[in-house]
Amino acid sequence: MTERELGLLDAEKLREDFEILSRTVRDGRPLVYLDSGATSQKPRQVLDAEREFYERHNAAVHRGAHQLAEEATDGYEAARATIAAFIGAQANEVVFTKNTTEAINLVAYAMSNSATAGEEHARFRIGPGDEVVVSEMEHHANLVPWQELCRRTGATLRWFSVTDEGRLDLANLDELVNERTKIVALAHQSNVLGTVNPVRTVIAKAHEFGALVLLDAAQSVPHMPVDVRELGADFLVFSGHKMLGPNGIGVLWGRPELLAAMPPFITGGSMIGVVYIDSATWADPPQRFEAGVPMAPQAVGLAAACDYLSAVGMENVRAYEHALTGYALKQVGALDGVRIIGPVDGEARGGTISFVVEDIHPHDVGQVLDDQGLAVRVGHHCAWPLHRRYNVVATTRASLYLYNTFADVDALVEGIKAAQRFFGTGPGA
Amino acid sequence: MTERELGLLDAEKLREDFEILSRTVRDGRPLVYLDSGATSQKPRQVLDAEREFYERHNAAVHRGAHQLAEEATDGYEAARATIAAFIGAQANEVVFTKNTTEAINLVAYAMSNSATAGEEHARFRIGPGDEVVVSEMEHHANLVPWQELCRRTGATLRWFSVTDEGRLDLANLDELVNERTKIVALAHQSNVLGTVNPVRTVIAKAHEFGALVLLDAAQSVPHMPVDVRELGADFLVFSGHKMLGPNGIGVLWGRPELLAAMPPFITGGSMIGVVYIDSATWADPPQRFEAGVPMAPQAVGLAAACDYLSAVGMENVRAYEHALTGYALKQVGALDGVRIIGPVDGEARGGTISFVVEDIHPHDVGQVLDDQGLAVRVGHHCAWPLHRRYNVVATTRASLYLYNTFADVDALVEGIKAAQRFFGTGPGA
Amino acid sequence: MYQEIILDHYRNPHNKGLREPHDGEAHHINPTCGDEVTLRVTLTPSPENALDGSATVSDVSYDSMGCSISQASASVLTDLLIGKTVDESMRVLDEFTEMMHSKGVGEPDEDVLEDAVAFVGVSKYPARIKCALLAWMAWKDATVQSMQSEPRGGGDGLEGAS
Amino acid sequence: MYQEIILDHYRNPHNKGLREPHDGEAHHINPTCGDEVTLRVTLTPSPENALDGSATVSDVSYDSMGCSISQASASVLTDLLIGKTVDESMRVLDEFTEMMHSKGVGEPDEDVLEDAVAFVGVSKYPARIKCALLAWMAWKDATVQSMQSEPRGGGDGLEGAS
Ligand SMILES: Cc1ncc(COP(=O)(O)O)c(C=O)c1O
Ligand SMILES: Cc1ncc(COP(=O)(O)O)c(C=O)c1O
Repeated sequence: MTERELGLLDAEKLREDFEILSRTVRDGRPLVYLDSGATSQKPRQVLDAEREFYERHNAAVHRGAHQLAEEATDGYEAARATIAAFIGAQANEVVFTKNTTEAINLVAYAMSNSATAGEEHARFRIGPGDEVVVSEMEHHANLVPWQELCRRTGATLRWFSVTDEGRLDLANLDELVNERTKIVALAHQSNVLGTVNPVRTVIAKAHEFGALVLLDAAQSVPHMPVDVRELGADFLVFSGHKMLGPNGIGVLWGRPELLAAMPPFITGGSMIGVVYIDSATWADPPQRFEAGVPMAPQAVGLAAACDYLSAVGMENVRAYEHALTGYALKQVGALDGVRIIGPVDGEARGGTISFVVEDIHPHDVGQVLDDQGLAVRVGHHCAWPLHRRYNVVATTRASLYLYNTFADVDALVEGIKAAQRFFGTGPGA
Repeated sequence: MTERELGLLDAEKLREDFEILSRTVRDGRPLVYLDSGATSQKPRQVLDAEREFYERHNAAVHRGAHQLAEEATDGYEAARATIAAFIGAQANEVVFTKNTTEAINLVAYAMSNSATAGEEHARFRIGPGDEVVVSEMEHHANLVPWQELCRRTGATLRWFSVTDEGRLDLANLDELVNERTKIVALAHQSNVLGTVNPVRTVIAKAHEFGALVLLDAAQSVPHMPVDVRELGADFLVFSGHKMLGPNGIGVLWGRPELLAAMPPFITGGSMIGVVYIDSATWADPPQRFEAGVPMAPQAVGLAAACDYLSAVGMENVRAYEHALTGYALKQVGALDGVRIIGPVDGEARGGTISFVVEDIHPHDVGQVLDDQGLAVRVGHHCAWPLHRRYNVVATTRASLYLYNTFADVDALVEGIKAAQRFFGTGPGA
Repeated sequence: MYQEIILDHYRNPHNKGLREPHDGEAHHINPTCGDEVTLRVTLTPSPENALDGSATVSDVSYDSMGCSISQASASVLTDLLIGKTVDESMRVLDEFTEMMHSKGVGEPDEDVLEDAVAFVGVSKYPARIKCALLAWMAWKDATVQSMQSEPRGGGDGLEGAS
Repeated sequence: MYQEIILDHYRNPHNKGLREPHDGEAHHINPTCGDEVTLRVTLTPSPENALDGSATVSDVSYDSMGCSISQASASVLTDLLIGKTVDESMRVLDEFTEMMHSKGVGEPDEDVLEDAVAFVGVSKYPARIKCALLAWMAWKDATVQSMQSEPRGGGDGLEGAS
């Protein structure tokens, strides 16, 4: 089977836009990039957009009255509108951060800051007796900030388990989400298991109790159509660099009435109303959360990435990756001595495939793959508690994106076999 | 006089590296960019370095074991070493942030976070009865975070005044800095007045009482040689985008023993020691303060900017700007109806010249200048309390950099005269 | 963008200086430059003694600090709205706001905007739009406030505005 | 990088399994991959009964979980250091650390490092350097700890190591 048969997306053609994909590694091996879950590669169109901003329109946005400043501001705000539209949101609901991690911290700190902020921010207060709910499959970025919020405020952290099959365990949903719950922070798609979580169910339950829901969409927005109105969450966060965009930019989407009620996180220039030497008032969102000269060129680059993805069509991206993932699950899953950590069927899961190879440490698997030009990730993938849950120290992870091909999957399978041969394990050993 | 006579720096030649400086604005007027205090332009060398990273070495740093990840990590850490050397520091003392604003917030939040962090962070605790000292000339980025720290902890904010001449008023130094002082946060160079502050005097006094000193070097590091060991401060912060570097990257330098004793600010991946579902430990600095996939391409770009500035020579940059500023102070200062806000002599001041034109609002001055291709900034420049101090709502600010010429200053003078003619004020009106 | 009409209003502003009595007052600041306006509105209830859209904007006065655009815009506002009903005034406001966001394209309705069409050029300068709108936003707030106030009784308003 | 010596030690590790008695123990984790080592050191005081650099590393034992490189490196470490004085061992540690940061350039001192020279290839893979150093860093901590412990009296150490 080749991707052509799908008739949806021509990966070979798209690859031409990614200069880096034609390079070689380790003594002339063609690069097979299977680490898009960590960070994606960027097409020429994105790099060009960013450079064009620097070479033609560069100025500090929202701060000048000259032509360059106007053009820069226009570019920045047009980018916000494009990115908002990409997730079905309004421009004023989109806050730029440096990455997903900052976006999550922003919400967590807004909650602790509300303790000393005015009454108008009372909605976000949290303290002893209140609960924050996460899951065992969270990336550290969606776990540690909530641990720290609990530490600062005296609130209690609780968590969903995951099943042996790699699914969110909703068995104790009714017990976990209750009248004490202030916020539920949950991965939309796991960066290890690939699992796409049944977030609507959790959101509905949380909203019964007036609890907020934040979705960590770092691994979903790049790979499937996401519409914030349809999902019904309160906050949604993602990073530019995982979706063909530049590094150094991330997004916090929030319901406008919630953003309006949130005290600021990082303070400084451009986020203020009036400033006196001993006190200040705040601008409206999104400015309230964007202190300092922002990453305007990166915003423009991310908007170009959204345009690129929209031109391909997010439905096509999803369908193509679904086919590719199904193929990979079958091929990798069929290998003797290989155990996939995560759902082995392609339903409600994305193209992230983590696995262990019997008797070979992931570092060693990764090394042998690297020697053959395959770039995978090894380790706990910033999800240490999840690995503990499956009694593994580390896994090897291959993560697919729209520029990967069925041939890449074949190369992965060959690579794993080579590792088994090298270490004298697996079939035939 | 032309810059050639200085024999130090050939601005005309340097300008060729800045594509944007050859563009025109407003119906074909050549751009005269006098807004580098807001953000600088970027030379080709910086943009090329960033692009080369994306096209050849892009991967998530510190997270992969494949060749691209190694190259990306090497590039990122080599950039850290270059940037550290640029300010006379060691690599492990340099933390990357998204901008100056985040760097200041990092220190301010570390102080409030230490309340609930372990005993090993006790050095940073602050509360009622303790004092934080700033000055009236601070940028909002170095004022509002400290107001908020005081709000969160119950500490008291105090501030230095400025003199009518635009200098830091040290008259009450002994009273302001005392045994209650926990930290002094001070601009190294004012972004409005241009004043370079006598930071050594303040540092010496603060250290008598064991108080920390943070220098806001956003306006000094781009324009003069800065050596953190010579200055003797505890923390120093600056932004890449004001020193020919990319947007989206800033630096916190800190004494290593202080960084080691600081609890984290933004938490998430890559900044951890061990993570359990309900608790975590921290990595050593600088990683402790760099949660999430970092802005590696921007770090590489900023290192290229440092290399560019080092090749020109920071002493040359300072000397050239000093000559240019002297010329501008004389020419602008000589205009009837124009009042410079800030030192009128060139000693201990940089090339930032803020002024008011009698009976013409800065917005209108800026507009007339813009019509002639001159990009200046109008408003309070994120220093509202300072403007109040001088009884002005706003000023017009021209800020110079190494690519500005004496002809640019002449154009500014002509532009101001044109505004006066247009609004029928000033000489001859 | 500096149309002669704008410069005229800037040099000789109309209705500047706060006046009594008033039903509503609003103070607006432009955070990017610090410009300020304090604006007062006096309404005269309709014949049915209602303080609704049919009431008359019998007086607008203001005090302000700012650039030529913000000053002239406040002055033109008072000329345009004094004497109109609240409903008519809101229509002018909508038209003015729309023009300011037009980026200089489209034809502003001169019948509605009268002298205010001079500001169409400002809409091409995004950083100045806030200047032009400052007084208008304050007027809107002050008027909404006035409509929620106790009617001071027919006629008062007009007397106060004299 | 997978030299035959490394694979041999990986497949048949020496001195693996924690032993008693011990003077110092250290537990190290590699935060990027979760690999762990627990390592114990036993010292025999010098003839002058001093627990200083002249003491002998009479036993090293460990338990670990990790990749081939970290396993083999722990095994090689025990072969090399057991029987050397603390001073000599520290010299081996320094030499090994230097080699690991050499990026594969320079000649490691085979007289000092013996079998451990096989790890020179690992130094070309920055992500694996931590793996190779994990046991060595743990050994250093455990040894420093041992030197601060109460001498258990001459001979004990060697007996314990048997
Ligand atoms: C003196 C000073 N401090 C802080 C800042 C804030 O820098 P940034 O906006 O890059 O965070 C600036 C510039 O805006 C500045 O001039
Ligand atoms: C599910 C998930 N959440 C959060 C993050 C953190 O994203 P970033 O490092 O860009 O902040 C990642 C990726 O690293 C992720 O995969």
